Order: sequence, then C-alpha cells, then structure tokens
Amino acid sequence: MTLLLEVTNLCTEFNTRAGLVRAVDGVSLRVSRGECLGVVGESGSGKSVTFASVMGLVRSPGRITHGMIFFDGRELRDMSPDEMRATRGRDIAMTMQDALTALNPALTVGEQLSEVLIAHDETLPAGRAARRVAIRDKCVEMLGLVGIPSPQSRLAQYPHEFSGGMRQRIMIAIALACRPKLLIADEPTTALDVTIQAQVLELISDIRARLGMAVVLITHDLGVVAEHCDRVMVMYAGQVVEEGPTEQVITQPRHPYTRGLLASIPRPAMRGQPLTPINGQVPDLVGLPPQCRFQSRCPMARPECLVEVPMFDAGPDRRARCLRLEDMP
Amino acid sequence: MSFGKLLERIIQLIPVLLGVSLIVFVMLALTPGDPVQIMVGEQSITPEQEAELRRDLGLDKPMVERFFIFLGNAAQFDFGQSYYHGRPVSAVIAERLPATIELSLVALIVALVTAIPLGVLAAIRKNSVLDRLATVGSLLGVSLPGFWFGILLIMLFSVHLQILPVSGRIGYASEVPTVSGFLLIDTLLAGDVRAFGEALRYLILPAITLGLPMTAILMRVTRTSMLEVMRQDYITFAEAKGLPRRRVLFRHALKNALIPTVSVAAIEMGSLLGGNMIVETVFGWPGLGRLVVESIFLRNYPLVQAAVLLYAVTYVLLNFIADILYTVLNPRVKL
Amino acid sequence: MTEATLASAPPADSLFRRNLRDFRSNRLAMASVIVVLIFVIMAVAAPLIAPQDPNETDLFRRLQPPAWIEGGEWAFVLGCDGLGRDIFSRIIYGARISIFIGVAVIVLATGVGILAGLAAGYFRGWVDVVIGRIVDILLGFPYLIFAIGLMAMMGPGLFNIVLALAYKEWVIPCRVVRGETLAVRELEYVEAARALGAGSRHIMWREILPNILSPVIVVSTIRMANVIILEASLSFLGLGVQPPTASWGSMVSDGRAFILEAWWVSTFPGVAILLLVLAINVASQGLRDAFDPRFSE
Amino acid sequence: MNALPRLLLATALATCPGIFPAAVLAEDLIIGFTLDADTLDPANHRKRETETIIRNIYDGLLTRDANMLVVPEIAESMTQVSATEYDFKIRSGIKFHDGTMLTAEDVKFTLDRITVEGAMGGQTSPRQGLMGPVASVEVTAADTVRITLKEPWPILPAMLPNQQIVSKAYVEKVGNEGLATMENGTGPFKLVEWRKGDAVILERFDDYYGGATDIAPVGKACVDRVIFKIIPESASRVAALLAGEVQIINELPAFSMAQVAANDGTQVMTVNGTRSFFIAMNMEGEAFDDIKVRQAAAMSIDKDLIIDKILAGTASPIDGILSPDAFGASELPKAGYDLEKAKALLVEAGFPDGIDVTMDTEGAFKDTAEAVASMLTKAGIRTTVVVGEGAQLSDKWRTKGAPKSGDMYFTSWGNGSLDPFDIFTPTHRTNDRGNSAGYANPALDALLDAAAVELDVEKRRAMYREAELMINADQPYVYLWVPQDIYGVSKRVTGWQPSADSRINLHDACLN
Repeated sequence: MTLLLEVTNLCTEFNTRAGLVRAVDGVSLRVSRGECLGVVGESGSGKSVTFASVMGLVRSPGRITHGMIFFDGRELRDMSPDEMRATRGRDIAMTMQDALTALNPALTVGEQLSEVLIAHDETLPAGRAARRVAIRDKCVEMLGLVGIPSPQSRLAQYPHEFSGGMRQRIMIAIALACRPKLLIADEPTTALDVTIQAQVLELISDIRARLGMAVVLITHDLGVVAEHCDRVMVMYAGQVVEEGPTEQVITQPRHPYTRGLLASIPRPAMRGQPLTPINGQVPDLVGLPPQCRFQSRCPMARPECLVEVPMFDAGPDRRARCLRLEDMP
Repeated sequence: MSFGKLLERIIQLIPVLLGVSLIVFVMLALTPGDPVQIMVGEQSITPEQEAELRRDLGLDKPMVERFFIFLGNAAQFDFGQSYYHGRPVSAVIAERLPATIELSLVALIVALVTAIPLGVLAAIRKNSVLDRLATVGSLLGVSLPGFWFGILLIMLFSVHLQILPVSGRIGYASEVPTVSGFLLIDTLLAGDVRAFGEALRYLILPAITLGLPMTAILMRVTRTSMLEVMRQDYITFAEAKGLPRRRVLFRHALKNALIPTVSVAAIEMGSLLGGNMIVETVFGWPGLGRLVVESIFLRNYPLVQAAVLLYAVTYVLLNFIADILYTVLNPRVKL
Repeated sequence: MTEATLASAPPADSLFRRNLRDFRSNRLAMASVIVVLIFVIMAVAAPLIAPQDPNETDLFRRLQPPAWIEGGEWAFVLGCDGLGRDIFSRIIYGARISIFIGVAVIVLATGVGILAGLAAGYFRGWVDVVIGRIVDILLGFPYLIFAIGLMAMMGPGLFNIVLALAYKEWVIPCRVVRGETLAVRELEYVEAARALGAGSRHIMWREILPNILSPVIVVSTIRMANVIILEASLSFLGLGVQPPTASWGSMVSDGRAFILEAWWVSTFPGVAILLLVLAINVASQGLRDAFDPRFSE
Repeated sequence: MNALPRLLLATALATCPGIFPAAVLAEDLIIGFTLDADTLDPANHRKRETETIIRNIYDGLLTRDANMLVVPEIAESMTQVSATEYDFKIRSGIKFHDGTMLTAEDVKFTLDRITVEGAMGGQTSPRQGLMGPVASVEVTAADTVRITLKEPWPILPAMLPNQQIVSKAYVEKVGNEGLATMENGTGPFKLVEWRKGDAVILERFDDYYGGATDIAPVGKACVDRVIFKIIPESASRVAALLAGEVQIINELPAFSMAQVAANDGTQVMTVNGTRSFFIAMNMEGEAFDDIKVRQAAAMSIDKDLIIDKILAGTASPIDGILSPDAFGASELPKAGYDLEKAKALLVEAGFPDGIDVTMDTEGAFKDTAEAVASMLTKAGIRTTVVVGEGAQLSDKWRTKGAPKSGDMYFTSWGNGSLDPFDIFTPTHRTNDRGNSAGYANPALDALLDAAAVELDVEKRRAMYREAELMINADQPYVYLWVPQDIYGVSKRVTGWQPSADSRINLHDACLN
C-alpha cells in the first residue's frame, strides 16, 4: 500500500487569554491509500485539532507552528489558500460530529450537495442546462448511495426536515460527492442513536470499500475502532501515546492510558470483569512542564516519569510513549 | 408556508390592530375639552353643523359604542373633516404621504446598503482598523440626536459648502408629471435624468439623517450575528468542502446572519417612522411628519389622531411582513 | 464590611464581584462612567457650578460668541443665546432635565416592568396572556410617535413627558423580566423553595427577582440613553418642558434660527446630548459585557 | 472651510450625472415662504400666508396699492349711494382662468358665500366677521352689484380687498371641497401644481385683464412662473436666498438683515407693518386690577432696548393701540422706561416683595416675550413665560366677558385696513372679542361705537385721539411696538415692493 498522508511532528498552538495552549504537540502519523485509521482520545486530547490542521481549518487564535503535512506527495502547508481550497472537498473530505449543526439550516440539502460539485467537479458539462441536469443527477446518485429513499423529492428540503440518521448520511454524501482520496470522519456516530450508529458506520465502511478511499475515523469509542479500523492511534493531551494495528493495540495495549480506556468500556471479551474508570482529569494544557502527561493519573507512574517521554518502538509497526513500556503485562 | 398558516397569522394581527386603535381612540377621547370644539378649532360652524357633527361622532352615545363608530369610520379611512384645510383628513394625509414614504424608503435603503456590508466586513476583519471604526461609528450613530445631526449637515453642506439644497423637495423636478408621487420614480418615468438628480439632491441629507441610527444599529447587529454565525459548525463544514470564500461568506454565513438583522430592522422601522417627524421638521420636507407636528400646534387633533393610527398600523404591518420574510430566510421557523 | 459578614460571605470571588472587576478593568467603560458622573454632578450641583444665572437675559450679550472667538469673554465660555443667556450655564441646568427625566422614566418603567414581567412569567395563564396582549399592542406603536401623540393630547410639561415616555417604556423591562422568570422558575432552587412551602410572593421577590436583576439593570441603562434622546426630541419639537427652563433639545431648537450667524447656539447643547448619551451607551455596553456575557460580542 | 475639500466635494457631486445645480428656468420667480396655504378656497381660511398665495390667483372687487390706498380692481368704480348702500360697477372683459367671463352674478355669489350663515355647504365662512354688518348683496344691473349694510360701516371699502371673487359656475361644479385644492380665479397667475407642503407653482395667466388701473403697470404679469416654495425654518429661508435658490423671502429675521444686506446679490426691503404688539394684563386678577401695578409693568420694560437689540431697529414703539400709520394715530404721553419708579409703584400698590406672575405667549414670540419677562422680573414682577398655542391661548384670554384665568398675555392684533375700528373696538370695547385684558370702560365703549359710524373724517379722527388718551391713562395693556415686515430680496427682482398688509403681490415683479 502506498502512503497517502504523512504528518510529521505537527504542532498547533492556541493563543488564549489564559496563555499559550499547545493543543497538538509533535504529532506524527501516516495513512496509506485505502486504509482506515482510528484515532481515539478523550475530548480535548487534540484529535480533532490535528485533523483540522491537516485540512487547513485551524482558525485564529490557533496556528500551526511547525511540522510537515504531506498529502499525496505534496506538502499541504506550502499550498496557497486557493490551492488548499481546491484540495479540500475534492481530495480530502471531512464529516463532522453533528450533522444538525454542520449542515446549514438555511440552505436546502440539494444546494449544499451541489455546491461541492460546482466547486470541484471538472467533469461537469459546459452548457448551463446540461450542467444543471448533470449536477442534479449526481446529487440524486449521491443521496441514493448513502441510502436516502426517493432522493429526487428530498433535494429541495431543508436539513431540519430529516431525521438525525438521515442528516448524518446527507453529510457523508456531501463529503463523498467528489470521491475524495481521504475521508476524515470526526466522531461520525456520537450524536446518533445506537441502532443508527451501526448503520452509519456500515455505510462508511461499505463506501470505503467501493470507492477505495482512505478513512480517518476520529472517535472516543474503542469498540467502533475495533470493528472498523485497520490501525489505531491513541491521543492524550495533545500527543500520540500509542499507535499500531488495531487488533494488537486492543488485545495488548502498551500504554497505561490505552489500558485504562479499554478497561473503562464494556467489551464482550472482558465479560464479567468490573469496569474501571480512569481517575483524575486531563491536565490543563497551559504551561505544561516537559514530562509524561499521563503520570498524574497513571497507576504505574514513578518519579522517573517526570521527564519528557519520546515515542518508543513497541514491536513491528507499533509505538508507544511510555517509559515503562516493558513493564506492561 | 401554507396559506392556512398565513391566514392564522393575519388573524393574530386583529387583536393588536384593535388594541392600537383603542389606544388612539382613547388618546383623543380623554383629551380635556369638548371634542367638537377640539375638532373644529378656530373655525366657525353653524349650530346645525355642530349638532350633525355631534351625531356623527356619537357623542351622545356611550364610550364603547363611540369606539366602534370610530373603528367603522377608520376602516373606511374616514377620519372626519380637517377644518383648517377644508377637506377630509384622509385627503390631506394622502397628499403628504408619498413624500414621507419616499424619504423613509430611501433612508431604509441607505441604511441597509451601508450597514450590512460594513457589518460583514467588520466581522470578517475583526479587530482591524475598519472594525474599530465601524464600532465607534455605530456607537456614535445611536448616540447622535437626529435633529442636531441634521442641523450640522445643513450647516456644512448647505450653508457652508452650498452644494446641497437647504430645505424642501422641489426643484427642477417640478416639471415632471405626477404618477406615483415618488419623485425618484416619476422623474425616471418621465425620462428626465436631470430632474432625477435634482430630486436626489434634495433627498440626500434628510435620508442620511433619518437612516443614521438604523444604520448604526443594523451594522452592529450584522457584525455580531456574523461573528456568531462564523463560529458555527456549518461554516467549518462549508470551508471543509473547499467552497470559494465568497460563497462561504455570503451564501452560508450571511444568509443566516441576516435573520436577526431582519428582525431588528423591522423593530427599527419604528424609529424610522418616528424620526420622520424630526427630520421633516429640520429639513422642511413636505411629508406627513411635518404636517403632524404643525397640526399639533394648531390643535388639529383629528389629523393627529388619524396620523398616529396610520403610523402604528403601518408599523404593525411592517413587522408582520418582516415576520414573513424571517420565515423565508429561516426555514426552521414555521409560521 | 464587618469581619462577621466577611466570614459568612460566599467564596470571596462571588460572581458579582468578578463581574464588577471585569467591568472596572474595562478602561473605556470606566471613562464613560466618569463622564456620566460629571454630568450627574453638574445636574445636582448646578447652582454651585454654573457661572451665570441660566435664565438671566442680557440683550447686550445677544448671540455673543464663545470665549475663544473675538468678541467672546471667559465668563461666558460657550457664548450666549438669542437673549444673551449664558449657554454653558444653561447646558449645566439642562443636564438636570435630561437626567431627571432619564432616571424618572427608567425607574418608573423598570418598577412597573418588573411587577408585570414577574406576574406574567410566574403565574402564566391568563395573567400572562393579558399582559402579553398589552405589551404587543404597545409595541405596535413607534416609540416617538406614541410619545408625540400623548404629548399632543396632554400638553407639554415635565411630569407629562415622564408619563408619556413611561407609558411605553415599561414594556421593555417587562419582556426581559418575563423571559428570565420563565427560565428561572423551573430551576432547582425555586423548585426547592416551592417544595418547602414558600409562598408565591416569597418566591418571586426572594428567589426569582435577585437572580434576574442583572439583565434588567443592563437593559435599563441602555434604555436610559434612548429615553434621554427621546426627551430631547420632544423638547426639540416644542413638546417638552416649558421655557425659560433650559432643556438641551429646546436649546438646539432655539438655535436653529441662528445657524447662519451664531453656530454655537445650537451646536453646544447638541454636543452635550451626544456626550452624555454616548457615555451611557459605552458604559452600558461595558456593563453588559461584564454582567450579562450572553449578549456580548 | 478650506478650498480643497470644498473643491473635492463639489467635483464628486458634479460627476454624478444630473446631480449638480439645478439651472432654474430664467423666468421662474421663486418665493421662499414660511407656510403653505391651508386651502385655496378664498372664503375658507383666516391665515395671512394662505391669503397671500390666494391673492396672486384671485382678484378682489377692490385692492390696495403699495401705500395701502384702496383702489378698484374687479370693480371699475364704487359709489356710496347712502350711509348703508354701496354700488359697485363691474369691469367688463374679465376672464376667469377657465376662459369664462366674470359677471355680476359671480360677485354676488362670492359675497353671499362669505356673509350668509351656512352658505358653504352648511358651514359658515370663517371670513364672515370681516364683512361686518352686510345685510345683502344684490345685482341691480348687468354690470352693477349693490351691497346693503344693516348699519353704517365706513370701513367697508377698506375691508373688501380681503375678499376674492370666485366663479359661481365653477364652485357649483367642483363643490366646496374641490375649491380647496383647485382654482378658477381672475388673478394674474393660475395654478400649475400644488405640491402640498412643498410648493405652490403658478404660471402667468395670459388673458389677464390687467388688474387695478390705478396701479401701474397694467397688463399681464411680468414673470412666466411664480413658485411659492415653503421653507418654514427661517435660517433655511435665508440660506436659500443667499444661495440664489429663491429670489424673495418673507419674515427675514432681524438678526439676518446685515448678512443679507452684505451679500452681493441680495438686499433687505422693509415696510411698516400693521400689527400692534402689546401685553394684556388681566384686570380681573389680583395684582393687575391696580393701575399702579399696570403702570409699574409698563415702566419696567425698556422697549427701545428690545427694538434695538432683538428687532434690529425694525419696529416703531407705540403708547396706544394704534400704529403710527393708522388713521387717527397721534402723539401720546409715554410711560417711559424707569426701573426705580416701577419698583416704587409696586411698593405703593402694596407689593413690597414683588409679585409672581406668568405670561402666556405663542412660540413665535417666545424670544421677545422672554426678553420682556426678564425685564419685568428685574422690577419685581417676577414673570415666567408659558408658551402656548394660538387657538388655546385665544380661548383662554379672549373670553368675550366670561371670567378668565392667567396674569399676562403677550400678544398682537393685526390691522390690515389701518382703520382703528378693526383693532381698537375688538381689543378695548367691553367684552369684545379681542379684549383680553378684561378692560371695561363705558365711556370708551360709547366713544368707540360713535366713532365706528361717524362719517365725518375729521370728527372721527378726533374721537379716536380721545379714545387713545383714555386707554393711555388707564393702561389696560402695555403697548409695545409695531414691527416692520422684513423681506430679503434678490437684486434680480425689479418692480416689486413689499406691501404693508404683509401680502406679496407678484403681478408687477420682474426678474433680470
């Protein structure tokens, strides 16, 4: 598999009133073509900001301070705003957590879908009438693809006229309209009922297989990752703490935080064992000393953990950010 | 929006309009003095005429009944006779109305076309020099007393620079036949560009004075709501779609940001209507506002009463239209 | 403050104090507060401050220019009006009228508005419907036109202006109070008080009112600026207080006749209105930012 | 103002098509005028401004020249047949604006419409009072109309210029309401358009018969069009004149005279007015029933100072009710400004601490009333000015004998005819309509009644002299002054002169 996205040592900072917050601190990651990467972490762990940085959507007062972002062989950070615009939506697409807020309430679904095509699709015919027909056909096709019944009649409707699951599908249809090479799905199921969660994830997997695109699935749900992702990356307080093939990470976590996460969710494999929450809170990211960020909550923490901890190799294609990597059971 | 819902909304207007009429009726009914004497003022009428007027007004009848007589007459635009003018009140008002409407509309347009772009610019260039200027300007705009600002404008442009006329509405435009009563339209209909420019010259200062507070408020509202909207997920999503900046700003952001602007504009129409009285007085504009002010001092109360009712009903209807516009802009709200 | 109350006070940094601190750190707002205070002092201590009797006419000083222009003198800093009265002294006395009417209307309107709003929001049902209807109807009138209509019928006079403005003004605090009451009445502590058997009056005054006061105060200060402009507008149209009482609006109006020869007659009173209203607006915006951040930008 | 921004602004405005200055048509004479006409019906108004506009459209039986001399206009001649009968011979060949010929019937119709109760569709003309004791109007020959009076009324000729002749057929066609906005007069100008509140646009009536033969030149009007442009604000009116937007303005404020005179293309024109200003003191009240208090008030007011400073010398002080130009006016003893004596009189009257009084006045006179009030205050008559509105004050003070409240009333009475009957009787006869002081003097009443019908001019003059001396002694009013009418006029205007009756007659005005 060839490499599609490679991020190296990305740092993104926010200049807030309370002080400088390094929301993304030296994150490196890779996504191959067609691959599905799961990104897990609590809220505030920097997972969303990381990919907002990739998309070039970090807004003031935030900014990328350093790092490299190679996508499909090009450095995204060197692109002009216009080039970046052309890339977004066409090559890299994104869905957001809640379709209710991500879809513009004042515009029809049809308009929100067709505008992506107008912005990016160069295969559209030139004539006005023909163009309009082509756009409409494509919109209908996309809505059909994500499983909206009788799509023609629904193009003129507004987002609030759809159910939650339907809205999520519409958002996905919009993201996929230009057949992107990479889809970043930011918490695609959090806002949904359990039954619909499964359908939506099914849909993403299904389309991914059909279109052969890569997917980054940002979630805080390890169960979702286990089911859908090839590889997983765990983030904590702005840093990647562990990454590797899903199966291995879940069965044999090499970072205490990953272990904690796994222990705090019900899993069929752990049936019968008590759930143990992680004690404490995510540290305030302002003025953080250079030391292991998890140590305040870590059951395995030792005095020597009060130093800056790099990523260690933890087996083939696996890495973890823990000094006590070897002590892990 | 279905016809049924629209009808429902129209029916909801009725109690408000009734209440407004009641207050206007009570205003005159409670004015101390004999209503007939008040209506007639300095003019003399015969005893027979006076008796007839008493009968018409139903002064011998109980208050409630008199109110319904008033309502019935008002519904037919019958507000009695303006004895000063020797014509019905409604005729006198109708003569003055086009000038007032023209001035108000131009002021509204001036306010909208300056406030909205400025508000948007200030929002997307937050904290820039322009934003700060706009903020200061809007504060000044709501704090400037219109009557004083108008006088300053006259001193500068009419007296000192002598580039704009001092007072009134007429000029070269007097050559143009009256069709709509709006000089800007009539001059264009007549194909007389020069008269159009002339009419415009007379309009500039009053329209700016009248539109200023509204401009200030709308600019602030547009800026605030634009900032609010720009924080929304759907803007991020629109950016993520790689749409052109213009489309994100004007189609996605502005359409939503305009929703509160429309509501506020409707409310501010009240200050525009009230401001007419001031601005028309300062600029000698021959509209209804000045007529009302003059009539107050002549104690021509029937005319004042009719005009107050007219202004209030107009305001209620404008707000109703704004409500409808609101639903057009905001599909989430159902009538 | 005694030590005992200090000890029993809630955590030193109560919300109110933090808000107050926020407000104090807003320099522009503080400057505006100082400007407003200066006007208030001018109004209260007018007889002590004014260099001249505001109503003393002296035809030999008719249209005398401000001090820095040839023909002016420093005892009559801002010049004299058409009857040779000192404009500066009249502006100082005029502050009394503007501020008195501003405060009187707002106090009256806020009092009535709180009562009506609390009743509507707390009892709901028919009380709410009736008050809501009245509010809707009053909102159907453009403000100035309503006031002009009333003044035309009642005749000019200080007391009548206060009434004419307050008749409509109360609607604004009423709507705010009603909305806040509706939101607050379902909150836990109110429920708790009700469960403990507190009477309606106790709940409204002791539990609800203190918690909705901030937005009401913020709205009231913003409205005060508006009321002052409205009063000046009425006076400008000749529907305000009677001469020779100095009122800024009528001073501007009187000066209109002289704009060709003596610009200062209507310019300075206008500047006074602008300064006071601007200061109130800036200060109230600061208040809103500090105390009611929901509405701030 | 610096030249550069001025130039920039001017350029900016000039580049917009059609925005830069209106080239007014050469022959448009534009009058910057204080008030719009209420109506164009000559029989349905009581306002000077309305009358001014109407008089350029309609002609009367008689008119006045610039020197207030009454001369025939539509009438060719007037003959007094007896003490109560006047015959008017109607000029032939007079056309209404619609082309029909004026007949004696039209004259009778017009006068009946004014004098007969309820003749205007049930309403009585508000001008009825101006026609005094007219009993009937008859057409006695094809070209002759006879007016019969109930009693002798020597000022009928002086009052007739106030009434304009309408077309009977036209009024019957358009009705009273139609006549309010449309016209069919015989005057030198006809109506083109009335932009209500903004302007009255008139154009020359080419079939005009020429007007009064005693006033040269006879013939149609000089200018093509006349526009009364309504500019209520005095400063705006002056600015418009200075900017050349208008050629004549009325009510030029006294303090703007210097500026208009100094300006290159404009001049100031004045004419002695006919309106007497005075302060009524309520003689039924507690303080002013004492002549000493009334004298104190009169002595505390420095009329000359006010005339000098506020009215820029454009008024004549009076010590009786009559204008110096009026019939019967004469030199009278002056009260004279004497502050100390005024204070002393007040003490003598039993008010050592002074008195607190109010003075009612209309907004238009606020300025002078306040100046007067501050002078009274200095003498111990502490006066507060209360601005009221005309009709309301009129109700309050002109009670025709009914009890009244109030202390002082700063007011005026017009005397367009300059005949004492028109001003002396209403303001001083017991319980008459303008007797706002509540003055009651049977001896004066008898004298005024006799003077009204006295046909011998010299006897009559002596009677009014005697009456003036009576009121000068009793001082029911503080008699103030008769102001001049002041006009600002472009030097392009020729052939026009202001008239003492405050009307602007534009028949003879030309424009260079």
